[in-house]
Amino acid sequence: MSTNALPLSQPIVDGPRGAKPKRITPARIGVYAFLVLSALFFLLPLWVMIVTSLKGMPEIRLGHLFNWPAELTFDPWIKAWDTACTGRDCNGLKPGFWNSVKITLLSVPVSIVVAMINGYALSFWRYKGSELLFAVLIFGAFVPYQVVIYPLIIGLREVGLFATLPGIVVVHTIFGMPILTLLYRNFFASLPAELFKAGRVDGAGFWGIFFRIMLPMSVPITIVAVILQTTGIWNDFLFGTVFAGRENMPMTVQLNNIVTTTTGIREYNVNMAATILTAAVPLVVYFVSGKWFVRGIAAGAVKG
Amino acid sequence: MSQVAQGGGAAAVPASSAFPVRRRRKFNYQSVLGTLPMIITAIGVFVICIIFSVIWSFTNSKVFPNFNFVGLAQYQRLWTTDRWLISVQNVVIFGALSMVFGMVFGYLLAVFMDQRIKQEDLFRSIFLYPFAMSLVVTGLVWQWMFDPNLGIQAAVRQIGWTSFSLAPLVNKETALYGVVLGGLWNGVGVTMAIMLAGLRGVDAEIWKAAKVDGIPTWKTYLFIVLPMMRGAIATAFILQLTGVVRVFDIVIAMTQGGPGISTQVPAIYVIQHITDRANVGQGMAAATMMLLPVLLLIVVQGLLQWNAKRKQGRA
Amino acid sequence: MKSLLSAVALTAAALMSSTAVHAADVEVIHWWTSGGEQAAVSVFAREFDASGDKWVDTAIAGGENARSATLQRILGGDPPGAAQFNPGRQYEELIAGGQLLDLTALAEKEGWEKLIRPASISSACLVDGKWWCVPVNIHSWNWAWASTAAFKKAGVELPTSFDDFLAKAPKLKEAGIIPFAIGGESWQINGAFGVLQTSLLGLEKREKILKDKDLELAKAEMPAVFTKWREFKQWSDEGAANRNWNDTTNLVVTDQAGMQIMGDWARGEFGVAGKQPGVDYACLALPVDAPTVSTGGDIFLFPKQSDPAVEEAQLKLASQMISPRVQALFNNAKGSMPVRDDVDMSLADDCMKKGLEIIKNPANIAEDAGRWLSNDTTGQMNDLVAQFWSDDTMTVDAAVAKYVEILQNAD
Amino acid sequence: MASSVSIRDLSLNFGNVKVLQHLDLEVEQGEFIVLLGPSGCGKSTLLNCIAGLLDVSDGQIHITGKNVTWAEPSERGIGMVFQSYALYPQMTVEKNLSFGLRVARMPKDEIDKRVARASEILQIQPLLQRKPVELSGGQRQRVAIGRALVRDVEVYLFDEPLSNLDAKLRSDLRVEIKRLHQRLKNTMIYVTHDQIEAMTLADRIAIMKNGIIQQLDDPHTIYNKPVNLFVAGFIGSPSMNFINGTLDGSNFTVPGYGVIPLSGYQFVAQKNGSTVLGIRPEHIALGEDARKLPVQIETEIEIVEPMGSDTIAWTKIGGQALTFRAAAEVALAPGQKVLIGFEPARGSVFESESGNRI
Repeated sequence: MSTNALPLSQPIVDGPRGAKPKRITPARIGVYAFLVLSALFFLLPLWVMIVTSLKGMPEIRLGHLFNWPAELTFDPWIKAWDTACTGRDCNGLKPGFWNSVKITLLSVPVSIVVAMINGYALSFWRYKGSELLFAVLIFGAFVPYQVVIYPLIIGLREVGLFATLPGIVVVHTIFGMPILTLLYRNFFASLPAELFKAGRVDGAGFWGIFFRIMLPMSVPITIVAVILQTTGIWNDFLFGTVFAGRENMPMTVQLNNIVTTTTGIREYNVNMAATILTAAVPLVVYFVSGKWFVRGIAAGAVKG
Repeated sequence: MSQVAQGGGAAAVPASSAFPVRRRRKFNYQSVLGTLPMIITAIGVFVICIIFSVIWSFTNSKVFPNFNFVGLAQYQRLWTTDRWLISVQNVVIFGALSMVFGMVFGYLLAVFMDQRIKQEDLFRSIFLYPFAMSLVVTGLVWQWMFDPNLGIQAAVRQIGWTSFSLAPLVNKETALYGVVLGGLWNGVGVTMAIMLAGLRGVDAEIWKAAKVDGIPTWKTYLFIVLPMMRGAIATAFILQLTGVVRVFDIVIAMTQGGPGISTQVPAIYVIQHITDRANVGQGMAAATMMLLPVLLLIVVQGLLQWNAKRKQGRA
Repeated sequence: MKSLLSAVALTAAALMSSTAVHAADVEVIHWWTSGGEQAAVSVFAREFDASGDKWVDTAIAGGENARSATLQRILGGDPPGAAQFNPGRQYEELIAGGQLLDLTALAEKEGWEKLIRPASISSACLVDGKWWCVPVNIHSWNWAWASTAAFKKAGVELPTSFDDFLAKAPKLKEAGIIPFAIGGESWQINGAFGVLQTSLLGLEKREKILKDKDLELAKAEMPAVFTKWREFKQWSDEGAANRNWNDTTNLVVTDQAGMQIMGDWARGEFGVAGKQPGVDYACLALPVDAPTVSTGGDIFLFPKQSDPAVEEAQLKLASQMISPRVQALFNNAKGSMPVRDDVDMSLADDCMKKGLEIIKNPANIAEDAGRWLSNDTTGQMNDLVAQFWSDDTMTVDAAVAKYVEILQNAD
Repeated sequence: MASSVSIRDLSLNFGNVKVLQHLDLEVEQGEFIVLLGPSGCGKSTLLNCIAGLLDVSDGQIHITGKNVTWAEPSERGIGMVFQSYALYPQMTVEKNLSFGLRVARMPKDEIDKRVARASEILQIQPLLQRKPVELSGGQRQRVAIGRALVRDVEVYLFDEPLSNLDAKLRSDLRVEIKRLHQRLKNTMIYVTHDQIEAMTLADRIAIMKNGIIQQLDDPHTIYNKPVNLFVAGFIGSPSMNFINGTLDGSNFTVPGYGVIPLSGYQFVAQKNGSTVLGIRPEHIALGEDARKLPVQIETEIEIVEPMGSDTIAWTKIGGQALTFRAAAEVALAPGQKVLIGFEPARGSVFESESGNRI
């Protein structure tokens, strides 16, 4: 190729022509520097948790918080999952895991469906007082959970749901309601009202429009709701101890039993492994569906 | 289509047709039925609970609630208790700092994420994942990171920088800031996601207009786009505010309110009093005080909205 | 491997117990989740299961969490069969509300009132002539734990008094040792403060202040306690603010710290680490010149049940818990003192034996302040002492004034 | 002819705001009525009331002889087409069309028949299996019309159906709607703010302002005999010239110009005093044509706007602006002196104060 002989810098024509060259500008470097530094800040604790959970206790005592384990061990993970003691039982986190799965699988759909209907009704089928109810609900989002525990215990006792699986589902539905209803109300309010009118002209009623028109349209926001609820319910400790009943104690109760007590040296490696194991389900949910999370929020939650 | 009209015609005219109502407000019984869980929750749980909380705050309830009224004694004690005063001060500082920094950092991250960067998915996941951790776990991890003998400080000193100091939790002047940092780590990702969604929702023509007008990118973000994101900001604001008012777990996990009582917050005060300290009356008085500003906020917001609607209606 | 074996053993035991005819299940809520505690609670469980009934274990870490759960379960109409509490006034309302099983008949039959010593232990359960709970052990706060190696490294002898310790602290510090180990939780700070108070004032004045609420005496005597307490603070380390009690004890176990003031449950930490009393560490009953024992500990309540079979099982459990055999097994495992004297504690280490000697003389008994003060009042004192500890700008006068105010308003 | 839609004494209030006030409207069977007016005049609100999507505060609505004031939208025998199409995004075109029929549990073969017919009429057969996002704006609006068609009802309601389309599509679809009306001969009520749509489509136009129908007439009458200043100004482009002056008998005096005799104008009422003379730009003739007309004015051209098909020229009469429409071929230039003229009989005279035609 004869062009090789030409110095590259030699202009072929006068002035710029063709595609503008993509240059690495200082601004671009700045963008990435900021993002990478931020990412480090967010990743650091996770890194520490992971490496610590793979170290033996003697190595942990040496410090070197951030170092990769000199001697890799998976024992803490096995112990956390299978044999760590949570009271008299030494079965690790395992039994609680399945309880948490049970509670989450039941509570997430129920709480979301209820909130969805609320948001739908508040957007399209307002009735006298519905706005006031909504205001009360939003107010409820600020009430410290513990304040309502006593009345709630009495209420659930009266209907025979205290310390049962349906009981804990009801409790999660109640406390998920304010934010989820807000989410769905904003979403439905952002849909064109004509769609609703068209449905009514077509003869669909409250439930017809809900199930056949609105429900299929609310997939994006429902992903957001599922993510928020799964995280919230999976991580719940307070309601689990009070309302789930002994047979249904969630994983977080066992995590608490493992993490907050030990004789002698705290087994940081087991604690860390247990912590990661407990957080695993919501973590997976986030990593898998993070993309849809932003899209779902964009689909309605941000429209004032 | 006459058959449809006839088919439902009779049923459609409700019983109220018996008298010649000219002004009729349709009662959507299905809507009421559908929102029955909300009605029960709003009235049965929140309204009743709040009413009882307020009532019990005027009693000397101990382990269990009772109705021996003692007037304002609980409030008197509350507002002369150092710990409560510090708690109130702390929640204000904590709230202001975490909301301001949360919003600023969240918006910055969103703006930087919006630069058509490579690996957007990866960065987003990294910023979001802490939210999947419970606040208790967040607190535990950061407590450990800040442990002067085990955490970051020790690690940095080990590599030679022996005067390095980063252990905010052990000092009563700085402990609260350590908690704020832990909270930010947990929650900024969600603010970022909301802000990013808001950014993506801004009309592309705004950008073109700004570019043609020669407005620098940062100015466009700050002065043009940001004010357009009212919805996103409001959503992030409410989400953060509910966290701030109820802040509890993370403080317990990180400092247990210490050193001393320097990082106490109102929610811990309430909870301790209605449980282990067995003074439900005192706890409820504190809870009532906690709800007051929120109630005020909602009433003001409601009035503003009502007023705006009325004005709009007139025009 | 070991865990596998134990799992097999457990399964086998479970199978066997399920084939045995058991009369009733009794659910027990407790907060004994750590290694040593768990071994101790297993004594109760094994004994109970062996008798044909079934111990259903609900462990909830943290006394506050566990006690709250019990109260909430009672309120929710789903009370546990038995629940751990600390002696105090928290269950007064349960008694008044008729929510607890009356153990009087059993107690009279077995003569608990005569067996249990000291009297202040039985008074926690014996209210107006009726028995409402079973005390299972005695824990004394009034101990200090010192590392022999640490003091040796600093080139000084073990301390003989608080002033002596404060005099030797600079030497320890020079040797790179944390002189005074303490954790940041407010109950640790207030507990150690209480020991200091007992030691400086003596039992009589302490009782006058805390039980009789003698405000004038408090005004006169408390400044000295607060002043001394501030002296201790300067010999603690900066990590103190954020440490739970067993991590703190571990500093003494590993000779990184000189001394810790902590209840006798700390002994277990030394034991687990294989340390010998008198050789590796010293246990000082406080005050050193006139040692006392405080009567903290654990009790079990038996909330009322609807099923008579369960009630019968509850009574059986209560009877077992206080029987000499179980008392011996349990307290040896737990590292606490039994509530009765006729118990074989020959396996106990020197420190416990020391305590068992002291407890014999009623004059040495420092009654647990929790018997006199409500949790509310104790909590307020915790807050005050923790605040004073962390805030050097708070004057002694201000602290004393607050202290007196809390006493004055105590219910 | 039988009355198809009959609105009697209809009022609607939102709180204190009166959106519709004591409104009466009789629509005959097969008639194409256009509700025309500026935004906020209540025309869409009225349509929503007819559809049953808004609950009225007072009055009655009858459709095909039945009182449907309180009936559900689907029971009123109406079909409706919306501005934003309002197609159900998750359903195919076919499902969109058949949704209402399926809700009404109609037999499947009947549904198929109706969908086939509607899609044949609108020529959307190839689109039946597509989702709305895969359609262009024009196609979407056809589907939206089709959704109304399958209902096979007496009355079709259109709520600004063409407003979201570009100019070319809009005129195409306009013709199509006209053709549809001619073919189906159903009653159609059509809301728009576009006067060309109104003029071209309507049998009668109802011009609305502030919740009140100002004039209800055929397009010709609306154009030539507007009942008040509002209607006169709203219809026509460029809009009607309004010349302020005083009337004495049939002599109209324009200050700064002189007297214009209004001979030949048919007064509906005789009122002297402050008056407005309205004359459409296209009714003003130029040059030789003007010499034949009763009123002739000498004036000077100020601005010339060539439109292609014709030219709009701006001039003045006694200091008041006056525009006229001239043929495109006529050469006009600013500053040019011209003679213009008109016939008073083609003008309109309004009382200044009330704005009503006299």
